[in-house]
Amino acid sequence: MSDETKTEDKPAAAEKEWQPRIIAFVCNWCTYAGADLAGTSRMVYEPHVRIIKLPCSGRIDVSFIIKAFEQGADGVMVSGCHPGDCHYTAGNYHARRRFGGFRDLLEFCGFDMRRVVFSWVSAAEGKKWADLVNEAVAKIRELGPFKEYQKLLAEDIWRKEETNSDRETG
Amino acid sequence: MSRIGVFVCHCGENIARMVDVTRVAEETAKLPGVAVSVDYRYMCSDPGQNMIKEAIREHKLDGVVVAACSPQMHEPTFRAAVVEGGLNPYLCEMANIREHCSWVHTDKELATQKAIDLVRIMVEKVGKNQELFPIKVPVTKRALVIGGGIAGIQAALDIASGGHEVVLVEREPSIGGNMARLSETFPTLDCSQCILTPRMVEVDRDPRITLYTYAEVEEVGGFVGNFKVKIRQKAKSVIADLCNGCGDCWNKCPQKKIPSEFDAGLGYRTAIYVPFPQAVPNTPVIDRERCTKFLKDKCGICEKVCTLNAIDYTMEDEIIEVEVGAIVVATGYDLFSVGKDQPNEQWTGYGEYNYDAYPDVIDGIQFERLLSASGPTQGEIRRPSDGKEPKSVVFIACVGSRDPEKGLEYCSKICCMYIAKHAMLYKHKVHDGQPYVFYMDIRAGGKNYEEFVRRAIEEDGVLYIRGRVSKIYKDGEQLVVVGADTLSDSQVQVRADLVVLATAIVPHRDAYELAQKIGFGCGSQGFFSEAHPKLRPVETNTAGIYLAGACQAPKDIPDAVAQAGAAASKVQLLFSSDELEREPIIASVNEATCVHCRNCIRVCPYSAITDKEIKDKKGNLIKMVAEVNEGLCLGCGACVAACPSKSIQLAGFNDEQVFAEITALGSG
Amino acid sequence: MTGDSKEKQNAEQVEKTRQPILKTLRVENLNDLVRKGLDLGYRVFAPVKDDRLVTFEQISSPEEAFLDGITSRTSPKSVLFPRTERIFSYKIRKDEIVVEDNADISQPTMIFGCRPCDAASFPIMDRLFQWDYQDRFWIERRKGMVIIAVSCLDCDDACFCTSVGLAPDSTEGSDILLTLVSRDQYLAEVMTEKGEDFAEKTGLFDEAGADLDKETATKAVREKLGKKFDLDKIKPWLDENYEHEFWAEVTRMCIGCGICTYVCPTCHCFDLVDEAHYDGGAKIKNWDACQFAAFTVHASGHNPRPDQISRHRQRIMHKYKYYPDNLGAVLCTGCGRCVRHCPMEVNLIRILKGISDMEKAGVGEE
Amino acid sequence: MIEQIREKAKELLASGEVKVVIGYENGGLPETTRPVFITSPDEVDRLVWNKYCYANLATFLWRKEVSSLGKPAIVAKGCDVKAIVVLIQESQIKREDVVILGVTCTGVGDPPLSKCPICDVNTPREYDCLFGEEIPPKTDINKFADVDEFEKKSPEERWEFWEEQLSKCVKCYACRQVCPMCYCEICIADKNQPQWIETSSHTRGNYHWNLVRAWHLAGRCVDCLECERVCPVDIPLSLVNRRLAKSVKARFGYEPGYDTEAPPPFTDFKPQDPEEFIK
Amino acid sequence: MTEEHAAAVQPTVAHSGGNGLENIYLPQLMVIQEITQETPDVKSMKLVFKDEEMQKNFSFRTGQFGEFTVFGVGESTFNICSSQTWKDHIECCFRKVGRVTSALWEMNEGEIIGFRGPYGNWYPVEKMEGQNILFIAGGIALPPVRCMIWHALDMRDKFKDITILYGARTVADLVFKRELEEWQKRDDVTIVTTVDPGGETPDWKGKIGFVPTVLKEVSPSSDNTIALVCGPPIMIKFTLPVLLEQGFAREDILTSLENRMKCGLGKCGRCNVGKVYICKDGPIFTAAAVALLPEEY
Repeated sequence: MSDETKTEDKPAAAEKEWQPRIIAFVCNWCTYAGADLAGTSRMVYEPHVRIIKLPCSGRIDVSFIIKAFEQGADGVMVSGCHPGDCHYTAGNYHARRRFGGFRDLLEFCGFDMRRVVFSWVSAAEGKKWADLVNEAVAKIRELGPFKEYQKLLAEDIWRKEETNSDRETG
Repeated sequence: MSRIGVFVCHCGENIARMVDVTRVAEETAKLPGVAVSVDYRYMCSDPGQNMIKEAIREHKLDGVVVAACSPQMHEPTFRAAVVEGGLNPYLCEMANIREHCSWVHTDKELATQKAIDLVRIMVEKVGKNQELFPIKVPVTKRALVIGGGIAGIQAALDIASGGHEVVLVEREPSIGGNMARLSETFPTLDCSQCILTPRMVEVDRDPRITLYTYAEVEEVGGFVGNFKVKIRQKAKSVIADLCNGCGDCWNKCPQKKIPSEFDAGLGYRTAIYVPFPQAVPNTPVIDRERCTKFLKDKCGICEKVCTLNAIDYTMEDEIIEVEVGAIVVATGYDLFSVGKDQPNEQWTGYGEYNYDAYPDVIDGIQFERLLSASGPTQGEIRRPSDGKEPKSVVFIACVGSRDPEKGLEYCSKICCMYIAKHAMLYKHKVHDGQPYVFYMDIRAGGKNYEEFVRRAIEEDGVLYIRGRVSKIYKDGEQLVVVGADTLSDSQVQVRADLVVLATAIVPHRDAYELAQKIGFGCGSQGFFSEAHPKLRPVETNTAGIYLAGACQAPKDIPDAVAQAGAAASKVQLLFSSDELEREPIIASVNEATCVHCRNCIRVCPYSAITDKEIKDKKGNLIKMVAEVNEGLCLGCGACVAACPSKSIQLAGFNDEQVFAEITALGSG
Repeated sequence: MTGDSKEKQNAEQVEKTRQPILKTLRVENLNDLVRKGLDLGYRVFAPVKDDRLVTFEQISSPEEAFLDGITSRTSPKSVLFPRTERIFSYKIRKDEIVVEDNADISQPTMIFGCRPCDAASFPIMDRLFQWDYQDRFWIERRKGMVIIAVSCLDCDDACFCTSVGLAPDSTEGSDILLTLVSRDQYLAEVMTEKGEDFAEKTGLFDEAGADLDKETATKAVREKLGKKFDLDKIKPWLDENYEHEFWAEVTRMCIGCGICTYVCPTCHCFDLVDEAHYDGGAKIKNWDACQFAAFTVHASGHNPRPDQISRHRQRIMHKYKYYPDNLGAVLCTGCGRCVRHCPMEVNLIRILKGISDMEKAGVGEE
Repeated sequence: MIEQIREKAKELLASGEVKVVIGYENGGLPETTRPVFITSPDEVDRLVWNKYCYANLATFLWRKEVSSLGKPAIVAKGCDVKAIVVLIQESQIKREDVVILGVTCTGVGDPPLSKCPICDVNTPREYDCLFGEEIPPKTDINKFADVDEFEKKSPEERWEFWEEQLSKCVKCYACRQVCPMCYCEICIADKNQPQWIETSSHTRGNYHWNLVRAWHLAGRCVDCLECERVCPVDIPLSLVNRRLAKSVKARFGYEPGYDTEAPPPFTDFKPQDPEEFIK
Repeated sequence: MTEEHAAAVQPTVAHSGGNGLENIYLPQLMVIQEITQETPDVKSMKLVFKDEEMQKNFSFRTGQFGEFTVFGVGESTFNICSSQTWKDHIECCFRKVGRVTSALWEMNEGEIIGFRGPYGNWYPVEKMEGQNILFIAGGIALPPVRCMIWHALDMRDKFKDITILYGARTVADLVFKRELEEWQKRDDVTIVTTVDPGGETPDWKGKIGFVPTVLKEVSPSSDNTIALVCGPPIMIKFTLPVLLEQGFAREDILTSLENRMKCGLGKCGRCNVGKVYICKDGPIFTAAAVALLPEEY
């Protein structure tokens, strides 16, 4: 999301260097706890991922991923427990089938699949989480903003005028 | 919610060092819906918590976001504080700006921006939170125990002594299970009948235990605290109240040549029989498949001789319905048979031992019967083929167990011990006999177990040969056991009068059906699945159903009894309060838009969703919908993602909340 | 009929009785007509062919226009009444809302190469959008619009303009109607001041001799069209037969998709929704359809039109009874698109023929 | 063939075994047919069978306008029967509540639609009575040839293709209304709490709509091509559905419409499902 | 639509003119002055135009409705439930049921919403003068009647006796409880409140029974009386026959229809029932007019 839409009372900040924006949908029992472990072990990783917690990877819906891109995300991460570890016995098995089918659909429609990362991270794999984040941010920084989807957003008929009139009213 | 309070924690320096907490508080104050936004050094401290309580009262807050550590740490603390402030606990959410932010980032500006975003996500989510109240489910304080072996008996007695009613269901005519068929038990060699019979009598005498023998569980419905069980009491053809167990009927019964299951086929029983003398209850049953009265409508001697006319041929099977709050499954085990016909298609028999063709090749339970004083040979060791006393007996370990090629990879845990016991008892009875044991590794890890095996080798002269047996064939009167002796690296041939196979412990043939019928998991080999191998060994994934004994995995009597005690204590725990309180994070169905495609019913791991008919006043069906059973749903949300029209929602993580969280990031 | 819309009626009458000025246009000048329009600053819309699909799109050069074929698949109504349109936008701050009435509808538009049935739809819809409340989005754009229609020389089984009082060469709604009267010449009937003014500005039109007439050119297609049903019998039957098993018989196969209303040049129902991001949004006007189940559902869940049969009846009632009752015009120009593109071929002609033959033949026979 | 169908329809209606026969009758326009619901035996002569019988009549089995008439018999070609099988699988109708008049079909449309040369259900797999002689199912066919072809394009080309196609969508929802698998009482696109799918038809809103529609048909679409036939702006909607069908077949070895007992693919799982894409 | 109504149909709210015609869909900003929670899921609000000038010269007729915008969420139709005689503010009352009402429910005093209107017709006050008035309302449908009650009470002398019969499912569902008591105290108004059987609380003093049954008991005389009836369709269905039995002519019974509306000014086609557009020709109709409409409301 470009920065002009900041509130007007702030002086129009110099065009800030673009920062990748990644949304992560994670399961509460394994990946969220893995990220906690990365924290308690003071590992270091890029600050561009916003985590949204869900009870299980089985709860993650395809509309979440599409809506994340619609809100201007440059990348989406989806992560849950390893098959067999699911706190609810079968959530991640269903999730695996759904992600498998849905990624084929996105790929077919021309999405750059390097912007969508599916992973299993257990509560003990803090390191793996940190590496995944760093790897994803590096990849997306290299790919740059999700131009194709931003073009769709720019088609946002109210936002386009607003940025023009925003500039006029200063 | 429209009046949200945001409380940003410094956590001393843990957060404040890398996140500009005051700016986070300022920025969130600007968010629509935020009434107050403050920061403080230690939100989890008492003054910190009081700050929240006062803010709730003062600003009439209807939502709280605490930006601090991980919810895994202090969510309970802050939710309790919020309750004291007069607000529903589920209107309080935590933004993790420590483990997920300050501790792991190095760029203060970007970390602060991330913290602001994380708080904004939670503010938007709290805006859509609803008040939730714990689910209350009534508990029927009566337990059902399936299986009357030592585990089932122990569990029943412990629950009953805890003051609760128990219904014990046993498939055989008498309780006692496999333990009743043993002669002595390792490592103390005390006679199994002597330590078991008192417990069996206790079960019979205890008024709180209702005992159904020669009966099976037909159907289990309902959920934790409210199971509805149907028990099929097979017709015994004997009226228990009238019969005093005098034995006239089974002594006069002309059908003498029926192989006795209790004696594993080595002895015989009559058509009307009690499995063994100390049977509890001591009431005989008529085996309708083998009784001439039922087959050709002739005979009827037992009715004639019965002075108390307790025989009633017209008796029918009876379905008994009972309501229970918890179920303990203790259905015990079977022994692997080396024969061709295998219950599990992944298993194969032992052609090398000529399957079960040789009468003098018997398994452990059959040898126990030979050893037992109440056995077919009154405790004398005689060969099933010609009744002679065997002078040389070969015991073979790991028959089936630890044999991936035959389909059973696991170790059955108790065979090494009972082989040593068998050899020792054989020597006590046939002083000049020579026992041989073919083994791979001796597994004697229990208390006094190793000492017991040492005694068998040193005092009783049992000859242990480390190696597998490759072949057994008949040579004249004797059997030739061909095997290897890896210690002397040589082929060994032993001429044996009798061969005892220590076959693997396997689940009953119909274990899988029973698990399906009751509604809990079953492993690939057919043993019942515990909730967690280390931390929840006696629970299953279905609330209110517990496991005890060998049905969960091969184990010896001490372990079985220990598990039975543990299962009983779990039942006591469940029955300790009149109502069961459950986390209100459960799913609910919008019946107006559900079209009954049953996706949710199929994906639910806890079969918590069932079909429901919606009828109009006159009773004709309007539509079918799905319905969530509040007792069973554990809130995983797999159903919500499976529902195309989103007619089912999970409280605490419904679509409005997640949507709000995602769109909160759209503002950037 | 309300007072002030009466004057509107008279204005249209005057417009109609105004004598058309006959001119001619050489066929090879047709493309120049578009170029002139573009030079004059008009946004030019014309049928554009993409594989089998012909839709009304904005063109930047005459070559893009496709004038053959019976008619386009979507109608030119989307020029004045787009599928998705911003009405106004606003910014949301903590305790302040800034509303901006910033929809720009000033630029004049030119519709080139539409059929007479499409052109006739605009005056019919003018009545609705001027009924009591003046809808600026329609009226402002309509003021600046020039419609240059081209008469039909062929038709298909779906066309029924002759049965609703129009014709393959009717002039209703067109500023200039071109009819190909000879191999290299169009007869141009300039109907309105706007048409006259436009003709002058382009300077491509020459005087027409008295001998040119369009009847001969369009005689064949008029005969081919014939009369598919008797319009006068429709409304009387509709007035009496809101409840009739005929409706169920002929509309049971309707699946409630929105195609007939979306391709129809005169269907004008719409929806107003807010689309917003976190800090601002806009009021969006989208096409909507009486065929959708959610169109009339009450907040309580009660739906006065519970099934597809009642919804399909509403479309016919509105077009052939309610609109004439309220605004004195049948809300249909017989373009046949709803018949042509209905997935289940419900076929409005069959229904109207069934109604008009109601006394004679049985129900809904072919 | 049509005489036997009419005969059977008359017999069923006269005996009262069914209350309505769902079939095709000649349409008003040339080369078209229209669904028809015959309720009285003497109207069976309106039934026709020719190569313009495109419509997938299975969609009328659950529509209250038709189901309110009582137990139906349905004239169904192979692909329609596959749709009926999926409806049975998802408990929308019971097998015993519908009489299937199976018709062997060598292809509809002139020239035949793209699905017909690669059809393996010329003889329907499920029927109560069959009309026309049995045609052995073809085996050497690749149902996903066009998908494989499209996948050869680069991601940019693919994105551009779909962006251009989906920008045409006017959200008339005809693809949903014609589909026998779209039987939700209130579609997710019509729900506004929250508004997952924006109702406006700008390309962004169209993306979300078409992705979710294709996703909801994953492992359920029987490729009857009705959505593509009815789309007023000619978007190749079935291409996306076939890609998902290919994915479901490759990943889980499942094809919809052949087995009424099989659980739908996304309500089931196997421990060894492929996870090559998961880090 | 009557001539007089058409003349007044131009919204009296001055819109910020765009180019030429004004944008009839543009809402004006109003500030929420006061919120009262009427029942667990019903709230009423006092609203004032942000621009005092506009508030001063804003006028409407009792019974009209408006389109209320919650910015960023959507628009919803509520009846203006205050009397036209109150110049300083307008009121609306809504139940939390859909997207917009749920968002409005979360708003606080001082926040801004949008308003378009007034739309629709109004109670024929002139025709009602000099007659008795019988107000009958059910549940959440009291607001469309309450505005007329206050209008009548503000010009009490113009009307003969006023009877109010108001019922709800339970005591908690009664809206404007304070005003019910206020009307109870007045001697120039007879008011009967009732709750459905089983909805009463121990200290409930009013009647117990469905509105139609209580109406039979009260059995107000029908001569020279105009009846205003508003409520859920089920209540209207059973109340109408009782009124007709009492001798009320269909022309003397007025009701307000609850069709779904969107534009509120006769363009979007949603509320078209028969040839009538409920938002322009209604929502207030005589029972006679309703009888002519097809069964689509």
